[in-house]
Amino acid sequence: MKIHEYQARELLAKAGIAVPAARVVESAADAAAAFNANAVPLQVVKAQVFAGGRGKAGFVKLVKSAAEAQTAADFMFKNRMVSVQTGPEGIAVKKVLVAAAVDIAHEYYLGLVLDRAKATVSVIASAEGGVEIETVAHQRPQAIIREPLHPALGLPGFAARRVAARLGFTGSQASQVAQVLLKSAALYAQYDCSIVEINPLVLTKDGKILAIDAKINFDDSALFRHPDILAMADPAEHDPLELRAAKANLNYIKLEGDIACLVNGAGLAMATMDVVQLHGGKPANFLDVGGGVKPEGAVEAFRILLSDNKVRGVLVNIFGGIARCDLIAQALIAAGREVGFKVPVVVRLEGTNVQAARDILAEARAELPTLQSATDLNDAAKKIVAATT
Amino acid sequence: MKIHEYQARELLAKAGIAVPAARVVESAADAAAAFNANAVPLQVVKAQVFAGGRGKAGFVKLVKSAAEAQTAADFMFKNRMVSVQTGPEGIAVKKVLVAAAVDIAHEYYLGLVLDRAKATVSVIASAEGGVEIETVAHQRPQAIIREPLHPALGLPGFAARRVAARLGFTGSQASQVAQVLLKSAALYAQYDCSIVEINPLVLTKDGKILAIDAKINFDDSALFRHPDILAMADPAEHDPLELRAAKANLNYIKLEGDIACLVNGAGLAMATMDVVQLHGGKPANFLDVGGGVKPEGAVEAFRILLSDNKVRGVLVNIFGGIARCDLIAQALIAAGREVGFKVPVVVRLEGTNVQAARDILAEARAELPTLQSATDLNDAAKKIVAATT
Amino acid sequence: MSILVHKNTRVICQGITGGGGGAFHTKGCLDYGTKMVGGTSPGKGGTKDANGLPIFDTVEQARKATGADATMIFVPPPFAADAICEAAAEGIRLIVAITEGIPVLDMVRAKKFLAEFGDQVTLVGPNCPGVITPGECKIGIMPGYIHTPPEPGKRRVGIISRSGTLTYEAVWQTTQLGWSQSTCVGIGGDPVKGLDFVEVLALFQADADTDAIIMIGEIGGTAEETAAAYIKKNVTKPVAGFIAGRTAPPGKRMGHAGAIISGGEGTAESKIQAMRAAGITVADSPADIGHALNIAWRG
Amino acid sequence: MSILVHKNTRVICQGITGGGGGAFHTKGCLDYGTKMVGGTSPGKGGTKDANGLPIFDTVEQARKATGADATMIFVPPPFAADAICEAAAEGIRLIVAITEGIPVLDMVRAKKFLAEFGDQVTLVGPNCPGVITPGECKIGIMPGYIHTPPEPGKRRVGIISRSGTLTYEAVWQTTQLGWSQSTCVGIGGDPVKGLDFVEVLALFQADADTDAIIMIGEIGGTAEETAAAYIKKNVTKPVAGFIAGRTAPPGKRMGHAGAIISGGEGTAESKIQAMRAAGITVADSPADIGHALNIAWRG
Repeated sequence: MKIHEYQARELLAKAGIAVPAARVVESAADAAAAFNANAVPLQVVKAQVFAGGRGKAGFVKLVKSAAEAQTAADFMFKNRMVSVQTGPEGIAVKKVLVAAAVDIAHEYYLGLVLDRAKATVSVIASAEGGVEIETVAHQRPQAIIREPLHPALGLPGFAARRVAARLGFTGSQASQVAQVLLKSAALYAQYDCSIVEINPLVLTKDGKILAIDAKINFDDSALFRHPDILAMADPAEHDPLELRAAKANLNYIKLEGDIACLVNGAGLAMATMDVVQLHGGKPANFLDVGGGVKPEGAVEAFRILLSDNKVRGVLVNIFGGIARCDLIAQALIAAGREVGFKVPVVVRLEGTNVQAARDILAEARAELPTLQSATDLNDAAKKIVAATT
Repeated sequence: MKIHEYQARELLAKAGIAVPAARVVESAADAAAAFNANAVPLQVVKAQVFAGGRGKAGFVKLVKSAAEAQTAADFMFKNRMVSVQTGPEGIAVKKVLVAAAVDIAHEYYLGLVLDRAKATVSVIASAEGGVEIETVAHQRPQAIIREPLHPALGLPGFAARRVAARLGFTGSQASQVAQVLLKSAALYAQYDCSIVEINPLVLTKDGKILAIDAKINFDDSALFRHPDILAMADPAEHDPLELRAAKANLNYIKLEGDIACLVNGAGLAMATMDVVQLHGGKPANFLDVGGGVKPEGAVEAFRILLSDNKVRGVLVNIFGGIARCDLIAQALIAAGREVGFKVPVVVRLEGTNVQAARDILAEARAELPTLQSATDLNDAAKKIVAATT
Repeated sequence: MSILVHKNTRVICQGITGGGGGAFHTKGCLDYGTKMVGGTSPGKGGTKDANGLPIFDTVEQARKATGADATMIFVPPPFAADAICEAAAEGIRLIVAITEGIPVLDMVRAKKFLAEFGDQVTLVGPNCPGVITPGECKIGIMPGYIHTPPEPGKRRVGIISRSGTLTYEAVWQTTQLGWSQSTCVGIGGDPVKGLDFVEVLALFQADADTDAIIMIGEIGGTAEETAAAYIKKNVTKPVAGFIAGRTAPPGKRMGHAGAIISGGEGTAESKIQAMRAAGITVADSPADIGHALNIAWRG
Repeated sequence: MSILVHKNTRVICQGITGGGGGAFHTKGCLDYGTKMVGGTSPGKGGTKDANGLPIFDTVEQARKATGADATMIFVPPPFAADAICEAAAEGIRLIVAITEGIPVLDMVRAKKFLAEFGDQVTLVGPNCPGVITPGECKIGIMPGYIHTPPEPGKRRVGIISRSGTLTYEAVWQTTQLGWSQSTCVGIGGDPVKGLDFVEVLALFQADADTDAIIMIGEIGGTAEETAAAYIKKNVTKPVAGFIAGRTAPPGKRMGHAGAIISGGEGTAESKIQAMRAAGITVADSPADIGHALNIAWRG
């Protein structure tokens, strides 16, 4: 789960990490008021959206007066932000952050993420902050400091001090940076984060250590024990179909193509997209119905697929394990009765209860005129691509 | 550091462990009111003192009415409690607990203490609760269940369930007992305890799991990070001289004898008591002035020793390491000037700056007429015993 | 022979009564011929499941009563990591954790806990289909009938996969092509897990009754790259492979946490390149995994 | 020869600038001839101490610059366990922790952390006087002059003790009686600590230049009983001993946490009995420890 920058800042501040004064507002007029309340001469107005590329898109603006703050916020609220991460249609801005700008002496990067290979969370730090850490990692790997946490004991104090020293900090600034790291690590563990990133952490010209921008994501699997975090979720940032799928326990991601896919298992779902593309088609979505799918869930899956009006065909690929083929066949028929399949449907079934499923489909043949069966995955992909071009 | 039973109950309750309804009061009249407020027919009035042996001394009483509660409390407030643990002079009772009595089906013991050999905290549990666990451990060691905590991860859930199962619990009671264990272990870690003991934990006749009596002690070395716990300390339970010594960072324990000892180092202080006793004397105290003792602290040490009017002689035994012999010699002279040594003083010095110390004492010979020097520990013990008998 | 499990493996199911699939799949494993000997379900000790298997409150009791040496875990996510630790602490040799959705930090701690038992215990999963040695022992949720037990004349393939249903695809293709399977191991898609490719590859390389290997990976992480390097250095048997997610858009989370591409690490291309450089025959289409194995077999 | 430290041991002091004794005792060790090579004090890196030794912010920096292989820790109690872990993580071979008053649970966790380094690192203390090989290397707070370096004709005794000042007593008595000391190890009085009697006994038994052993214990715990059993089985050199706290009243805490008697465990009587049963000559009076060693020596 993702949260907005302003929410991440609040979590950092609550954990005792210093952030510049800031206010989050939902109107241009409030942005002007926020500027006055912050009461420093130079401030920054930042659109609160999940997508990156805000700066280039003009959705991060330095302002010197309440009027400028209002103008900047007004622009952000009235225009959709378009960046490489949003797609051409862009996204609407609902909130902006008005924050005190600071006089920066140097920018650093501090992050905590899982290191899969070491099976533990690791600190990533760099004295080259303020830019994409992936770029630094790629171009100058020696500028990246890694400090794995102890899997059971967390980040030891000395390890935090070691990172601060390697970043070049000395004196009381070193211990301030070590404290930022220790508090970030505690935050990561406390809330089951999947990333805690402060970029940049800055040293100001008057010697202060401040977190300027922050990104915090959470482990979806652990949200059950963090109702306070769950309450911070912003549904406006999600595709309505994706939200609807999530409610039905379906793992659905909308994509740009026109061939809808319904598959069980994430790996097989990705492989199905791959094989569609290999045969010249373009998948309209990723959809893993999961092992424990119930009849109603499977019908809802078809409803969601068909409500994407770009869809020109449906490929069903089920290799039954936990999921049962017969249940999917029944859902297909139910969906046909309810919403009707105007587009071609290619079905490939294998695994648990496959014979029962084939019998069910054979019996309902007349109800599903656009239905074709496939013998294997290549056959299925070929047929759906052929039927939709 | 120790706390009272009522304070331990409060900590357990805050941690989510069920305890019977109870109120702590400081007057007999309030005891009657507490009985009425608890509003159950059978209750128990318990003196809140650190010393054990309350039951036998008549300071734990079952009562059936507010009047009986008042009478019982009145007795406790008006009489000093004398048990094997208090010494003949007994101790005054300042608070009593008026608690709902429960219908007990079975009594269990649950405790968490440090296992030195394993270098981790360990659960100690027994289905033979309500009695001294040391007695059970001695007579029926097979009735004791031990479950060491993981040093870094604490008590795993399964280990708590395993203890509950070994105690004979099944069904939902097993998971309740496991929860009590997990919460106790969390409490131990949260507050740096040195013991958390629930004795008895009871299964009531109506199937409830309740903590009836609890003892929680804390690691003195960790109190610096638990101001809330430190605030629970009851100075009334400590000897005034011991409190005064603690303020001066002196490790002082008052004993029954008449030969005061001033020593540096806990081991040497115990050994000094041993050698005094070996030569027929009786030490009046244990006193370790510690390595980092300052001049004022050393003088205060002499003041404390001499303000015990049982003292008939003083033995000073310093083997200077961190502690410097010359500083002790100066303190001796300063104390002599301030309070005067009416009793014999035997001094044995060795180690850091011993020659300077001897010179100082030789020079001040006239000021300390009762002073004798000793060549070694046996000599010192012989001389002080001879001088005081 | 085979790896990890065989006809004498004695299996309990932790979470045998739960709605997480424990009851359903215990029956499935029994039906396949697995020596299921009991299960655990805290609070239900002393009863029996629908198949007549004894249920215990703790693994300690189950192990004492049944002599189980393996476990299949269906315990719900909030308690599953603890169940894994319990099995390890009680001396269970093989832990197959099916449960999906265990918090990552729970697994970080559990894996540390397990590390203290060294070679005494092996974890497969979590979030995996399980392990099967066809004809002998199935621990997990895979449909049994798609597998082919080894028999004279049938080449025997060992299969390792991060993806459940994609494993079935590979199994089914090899069966269709007239191969048999020595053992199939679904290592699961979670970022922190038990056996990874390398450990299973080592087992298959050492197993006299495995003739060739199929390895199925997906985008995210660098386990496939590491495995490819290992294969280049240590594996002499023919290996075919497939990587799912070639066409997944970057930054989108596809199903399990395994499938996030971040930066230059863990893309399908980098994996496929590394695998081909290690001499592995990588199928372009998931429909051609069996075909790729035949190519690898011919060398 | 000797154990643990010798004339080439290169020592840093963690907490070299602190009021905890780091500055004072760094000078003491230097004066004795110890190869003190630097120290750490977070926030003061780049400066020098009164003796001209370089000060660093971290042990990583100190070790790189000085090649230290041992450390003496005077870091204040709230940070001392972390300092111990830091030294271990940076590859320091011998950690001597002088600091008194470290929270017990901090040491429980630190000891676990150290355990992961196996034989690579040895911890002495905390709450101990330190280690000295007379004439070669002193790491700690003991007065140097009471010790006697081995020389031809002088018997060499290894001394182990839980109590600081009582160790000096034993050292002094052996010096007075014309013995020398191979190495003296104050293992400290805390309930959770590094080396215990048994490990040091093993080192002394194996050390060709240790002729006899003195072991000084105190009430509380069962380490002396365990050590006695170990001696009976493994130690062939003469051993003398003393147990402090024979007359301490039960239930009172005398100085360090080591000295609590609870139940039947860890009384002076049980320790003395166990030691005598193991053939150790136990002195009744702390003034007679040297005397007891002479008796043990004569067999």
